Amino acid sequence: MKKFLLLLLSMVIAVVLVACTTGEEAGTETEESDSTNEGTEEGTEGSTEKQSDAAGEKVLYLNNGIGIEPTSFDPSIGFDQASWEPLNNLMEGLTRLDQDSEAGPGVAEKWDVSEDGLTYTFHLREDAKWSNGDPVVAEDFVFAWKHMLDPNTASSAAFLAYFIKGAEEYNSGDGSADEVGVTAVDEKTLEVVLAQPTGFFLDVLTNPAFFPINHKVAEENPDWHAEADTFVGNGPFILESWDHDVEMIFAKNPEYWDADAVKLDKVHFSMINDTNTQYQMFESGDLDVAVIPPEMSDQLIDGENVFIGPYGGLEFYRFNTTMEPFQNKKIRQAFAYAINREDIAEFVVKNGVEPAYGFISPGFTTPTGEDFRDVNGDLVSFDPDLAKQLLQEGMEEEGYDELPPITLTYSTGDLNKAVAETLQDMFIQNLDVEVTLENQEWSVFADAQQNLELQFSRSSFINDYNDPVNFLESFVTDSYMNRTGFSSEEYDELITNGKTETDEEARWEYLSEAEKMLADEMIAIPIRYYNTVVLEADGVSGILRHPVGYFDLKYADKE
Amino acid sequence: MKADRDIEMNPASIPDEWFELKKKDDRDREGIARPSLSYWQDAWRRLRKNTMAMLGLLFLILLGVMAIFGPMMTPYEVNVQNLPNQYQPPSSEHWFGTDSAGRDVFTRTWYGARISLFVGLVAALIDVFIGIVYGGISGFKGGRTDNIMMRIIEILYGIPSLLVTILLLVVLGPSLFTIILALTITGWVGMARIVRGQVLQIKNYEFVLASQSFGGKSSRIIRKHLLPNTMGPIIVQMTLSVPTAIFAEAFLSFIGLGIQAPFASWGVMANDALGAILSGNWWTLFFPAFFISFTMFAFNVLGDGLQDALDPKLRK
Amino acid sequence: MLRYTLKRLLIAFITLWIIISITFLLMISVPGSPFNTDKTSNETVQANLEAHYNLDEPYFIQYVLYLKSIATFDFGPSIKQPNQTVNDLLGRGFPISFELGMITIVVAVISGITLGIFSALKHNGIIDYLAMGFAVLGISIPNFILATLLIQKLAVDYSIFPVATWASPSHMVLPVLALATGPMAIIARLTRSTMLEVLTQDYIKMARAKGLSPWKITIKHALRNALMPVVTIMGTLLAAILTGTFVIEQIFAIPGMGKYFVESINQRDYPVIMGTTVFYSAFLILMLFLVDIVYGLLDPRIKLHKKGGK
Amino acid sequence: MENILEVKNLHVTFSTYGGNVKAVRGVDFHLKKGETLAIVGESGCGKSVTSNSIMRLIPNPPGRIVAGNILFNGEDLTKASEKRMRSIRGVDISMIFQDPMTALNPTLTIGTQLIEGLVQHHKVTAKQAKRKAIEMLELVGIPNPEERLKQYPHQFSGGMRQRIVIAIALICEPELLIADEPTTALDVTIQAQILELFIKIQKETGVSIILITHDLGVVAKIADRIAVMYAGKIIETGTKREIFYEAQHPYTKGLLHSVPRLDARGDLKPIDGSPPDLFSPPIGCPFAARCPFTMEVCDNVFPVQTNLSHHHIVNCWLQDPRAKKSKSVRITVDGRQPT
Repeated sequence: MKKFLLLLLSMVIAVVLVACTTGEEAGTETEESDSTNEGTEEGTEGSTEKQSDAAGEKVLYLNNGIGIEPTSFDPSIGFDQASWEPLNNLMEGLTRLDQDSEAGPGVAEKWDVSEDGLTYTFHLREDAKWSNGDPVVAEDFVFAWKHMLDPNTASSAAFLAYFIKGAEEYNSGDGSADEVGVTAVDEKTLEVVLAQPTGFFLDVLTNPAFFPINHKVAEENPDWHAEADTFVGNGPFILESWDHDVEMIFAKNPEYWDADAVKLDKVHFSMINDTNTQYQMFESGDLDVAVIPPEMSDQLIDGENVFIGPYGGLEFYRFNTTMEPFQNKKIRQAFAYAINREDIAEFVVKNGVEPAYGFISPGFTTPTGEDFRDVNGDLVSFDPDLAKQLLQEGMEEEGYDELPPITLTYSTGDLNKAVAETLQDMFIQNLDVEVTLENQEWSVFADAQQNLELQFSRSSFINDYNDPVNFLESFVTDSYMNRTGFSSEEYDELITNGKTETDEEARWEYLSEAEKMLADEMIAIPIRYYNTVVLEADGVSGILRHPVGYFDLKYADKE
Repeated sequence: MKADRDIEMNPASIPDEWFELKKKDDRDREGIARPSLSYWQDAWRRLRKNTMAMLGLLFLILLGVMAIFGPMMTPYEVNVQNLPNQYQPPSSEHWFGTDSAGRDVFTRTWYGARISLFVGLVAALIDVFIGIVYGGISGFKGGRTDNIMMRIIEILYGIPSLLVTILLLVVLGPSLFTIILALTITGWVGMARIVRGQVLQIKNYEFVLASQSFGGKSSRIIRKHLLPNTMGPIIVQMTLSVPTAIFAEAFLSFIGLGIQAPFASWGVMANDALGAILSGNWWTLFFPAFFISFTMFAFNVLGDGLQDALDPKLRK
Repeated sequence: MLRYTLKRLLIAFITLWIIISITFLLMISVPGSPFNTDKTSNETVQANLEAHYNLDEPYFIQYVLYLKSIATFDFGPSIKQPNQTVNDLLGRGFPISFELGMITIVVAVISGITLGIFSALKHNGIIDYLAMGFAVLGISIPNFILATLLIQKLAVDYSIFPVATWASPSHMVLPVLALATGPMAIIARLTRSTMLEVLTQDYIKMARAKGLSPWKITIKHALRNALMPVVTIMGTLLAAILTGTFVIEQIFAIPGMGKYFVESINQRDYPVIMGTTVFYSAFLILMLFLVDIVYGLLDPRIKLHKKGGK
Repeated sequence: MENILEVKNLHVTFSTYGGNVKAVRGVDFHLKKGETLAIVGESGCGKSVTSNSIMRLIPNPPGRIVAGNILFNGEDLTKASEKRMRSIRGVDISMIFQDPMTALNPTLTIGTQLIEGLVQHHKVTAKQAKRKAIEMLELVGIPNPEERLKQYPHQFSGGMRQRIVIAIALICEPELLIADEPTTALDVTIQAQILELFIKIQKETGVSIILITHDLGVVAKIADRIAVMYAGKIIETGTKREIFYEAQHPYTKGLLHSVPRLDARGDLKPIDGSPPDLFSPPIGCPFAARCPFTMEVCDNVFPVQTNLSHHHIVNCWLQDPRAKKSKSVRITVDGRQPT
């Protein structure tokens, strides 16, 4: 009975609130007004919770990703999960991923796109404010993006902005800041001109690299982002304290335009980078969220408090096509068909990951509403007989009596090592080929792979934005991400079309072709897709974990 | 043994014949109470009396035997995986169970023994070799040479060895060879100090001076005096540096600089299986951890025993 | 005394210089650039970064610059955490590591010596066997296994202590325990054997002949002499504890220098690797120096100026 | 004169890995007030064990007094509690050890070591203790005692150290002083000085002394009576005169002949062989194996005690009337000594 009364009361308040917000927004055009509504609905929920939970603060205890100190809270610099996951909750870009993992309004309330798809005009919210009370203005975005593209900033994320006109030139030192297609039309209007039509640009903008920077604060203090005292954000939470390498405490940001939607009062991010330890802390109740140590997967994966969700990414192995014997397509294919991906996923990686029979992970929806993965189907399989036959044929083509020695290289890591050992064993058992294992520290490894010094090496890809081209464009000629020596004009053309074609269906067709070509050439072997698996303590809810993008605590709650 | 052996007989009952002086020939029956043993025989005799040390020695011998023959006792290959068969508890098929890749832990334990013991023994032997050469030269030459060589030792002694080891492995990349190299590059310093100290001390012993002045052959001096007196501390030090090297290798595998896959030392196996404490697959962790600990233990008690047995001062 | 001190200082500086040079040499011979991340960054950007960190200068210049900056106690910026200088990291990490290390050494020394004394006094008794069994066990278990075991048993299963981090005294119990066990065992064994040796000395017999109580004899006559070997291995023990902190800080998520050191190795953060190595070494060398002096103070026979030649 | 100390049938055994060592096997002797008794014998014969037993300083385990009584002023020390023993040690009975280099704790000043016994047993102020310490150092002949108190043992020579050790032993004015080879580790010139010191001290304080030594020269100088020990037994006792000039036991004789003396003619005559293994001591006379006059009886029965005078007691079968009658013995003993 009491509950019912509370519910009634909260509904009344909700109606009032909705009325207010809609009133404010009256007359504006939003392409995705759905999500705006959703946001406000969440807001009402938030206020309900607040009243029902007046007794104590709601504090969520998290471990920061794999438990390490954020590299930097300068949105241009902290190009990694450890920085961007927390940052995604301290700041907000023009767009923000909504509960359906689609780009919805963030600081930008609405936007207009020109006919040719090249010019975007963003209208910023009147009530978007920085945590110090300053309004968020268009100039903050211009400042932030040019800061990112400035060669002196040396931002690793800058390439994400190459969709913008003049960005690549400026970043490579061939152009100037003024030529970059970002302008503040007025305080609350931002115009962005793209280099070429990009259908998923709004998705790209959800990436923390595109977050604004309070230019007044930054001009005064370039190290504004280094400490909690000086940090200024515009997201659902403020950085209350930051004990480096120990803990960050976030508190609800009262200045946030959608503050009512935020339910948590505080969030503690600890930094415990030992998988066993963080699990033990979860066990003892010191953490509300934890990752599952591989050994515990079998016991825990089916448990009730496990969250499993897709995560756009692929683990794969690259061939170096400039090194023997991998110049031969059939030999490459033979290796691909010799791998039992099912076993790797189930027994080695565990945690409910899916074996990868294609390159693009599931979760990308085509214009016709289907999943891209389903459309393109399985492009490779486990077939030892076919593998042996392909190897035979390949060796005949090259005139080998026996294969040149093969070294498989991986970057140091427990799981990488386990997968590599399994692959080694599978090549012996299914192909009768002995490969030597070698591991290298990450930066050495990356350097060597980049310089085509490795014959056969591990790779992983995590999507930056919600489009298959993100992965596929890696293999165009001369791409920094190519690292295989592969070069095909046909493929390059498919990718160019896949990026610039304005007809979405035709564009996706190009992408589909490109993936098939990649699988036929088999310059890389897909192993498995990534997923998100976390333990959440009882009562924790509402944490958004997007297949592509960074986790969001805006709607998170804890009972 | 009768406690009252020296009970006094009634003197009156002693026969008179007993009061005749004995002939000299009858009197050499005292003989030699204890056969004179060589230094090593004597040491061995005393070591044998030390139960713990002998248990340690026995364990190490068994370990050596198992490292050689252990893998032959099972039908399993050390690196062949059987993924669906992962995490089988110990059974009649898999005596020590199976690991995360379904490999037989029993077989892998003995392969691990080979690697761990190899690392430990080779590192210790290299230490001994360099230590003897360096310490020997320094101690024998004396004077300026000794002075300079000791300054170098003093300087090297201050270098935190594990830090250098880590740096070296970061640069060279971990492999059997580089790990041994990295462990020995600073490890010999301690040994050199011990050898030099012993040589210096013995060089000035009166018995060495004496046998030199009597024109004793240097080979005899070395065999009779120098070897027994220096080898003791060297052997004792070695029994300590072998497990230290094994331990260091285990430590390196924790920070990711151990022997590389698919080879697995005990340290690597233990580190890989640390999660077993959580999951209850105890056998994956227990066996490598047990053998690391027990090897350490065995070398330690053996070292203690040897120290007592080889110390010429304690010779009874 | 002064001459001796100066001489030791000179040796310490040479050692430090050698370490700095070795570190530098090893770091420049590392393949791979510290600026590789998973994602692309073009060559201009890389070049900019390398210029920023003097990595484009000839090695000799880099070396001179590095020596110069070390002389001014400036270890430069961290590459992976651009907001942080190595000095920041050291300033944050060192007090914590120092606290952990010092508590550990105090615990190890006090409990080790106590254990050793009791073993020696009850030579070949049950206490002796128990204590020595415990000591050998302590030496024999790698600390990463011990640490994980302690957490699972005492923190997770029985909830006696918190699992990890470095917040309150109760947080310190498990890491200190895990780190102190090894050194404690070594000290206990050493104390026991020297105690046994000392107890057979004439001056102990003499003290007994004076009618002193066993307690007084132990404290006043035996302990002081038995402590000297413990002091001499203090340098080695400190080094062991220090490297032990790499493991312990990692497992217990203690934000000390060991954690930075291991992370910097994995990330190839040159300035941090070099800075922490040099700092660690300097600290250890200083400690060795202090140990020498403490030894001299404990044992009046050691004339410091004579010991230089040893 | 009354006996300050009486040792009766003392048996001390050490249990070791190799078995039980019967270090002392039925020792009897007594000591009068103000007297100096020397116990002489080769090393390992049980002299030190006997003296340590009096102080109850035998490490237990492995050592144990298995039988006998030690009466000190009528009190049986073998039955005294450890606490009682502590109040006797240093106060009533003091001890001086063989090696002054090791008898002093190298890490404490000699002042500390001097006064700690005093402070332990008597309630004295630091000032009083210091005064007493200085007095003692003066007594034993250490110059500048006040400065010397602050110094460490390594700053003293061997002779000086032994003087300090003596001072430590005497600081509580004991009735009995046991000196275990007090001069063995010293240079000959220093030895003489230390012996002079003993004589002087005894004159001044009237302390009774048990002197343990293997050096007959020392004995000749200061002992009133002498007890000769061999393999855990006393085989002959007597006054200095009786032992030096009328020794009856072949071992005592051998001992006297092995000492170089300016007035003696002829060669030194060392005793052949070595003492018996005390793990399983011989049934009969322990010296039988080395004795030039061994008879059948010597191997099988321990000799009965023969009182030659009030003080002079010997345990040897040669004293038996039957041996005196035996031709072979008489010829050899009275004639030239066989070698």
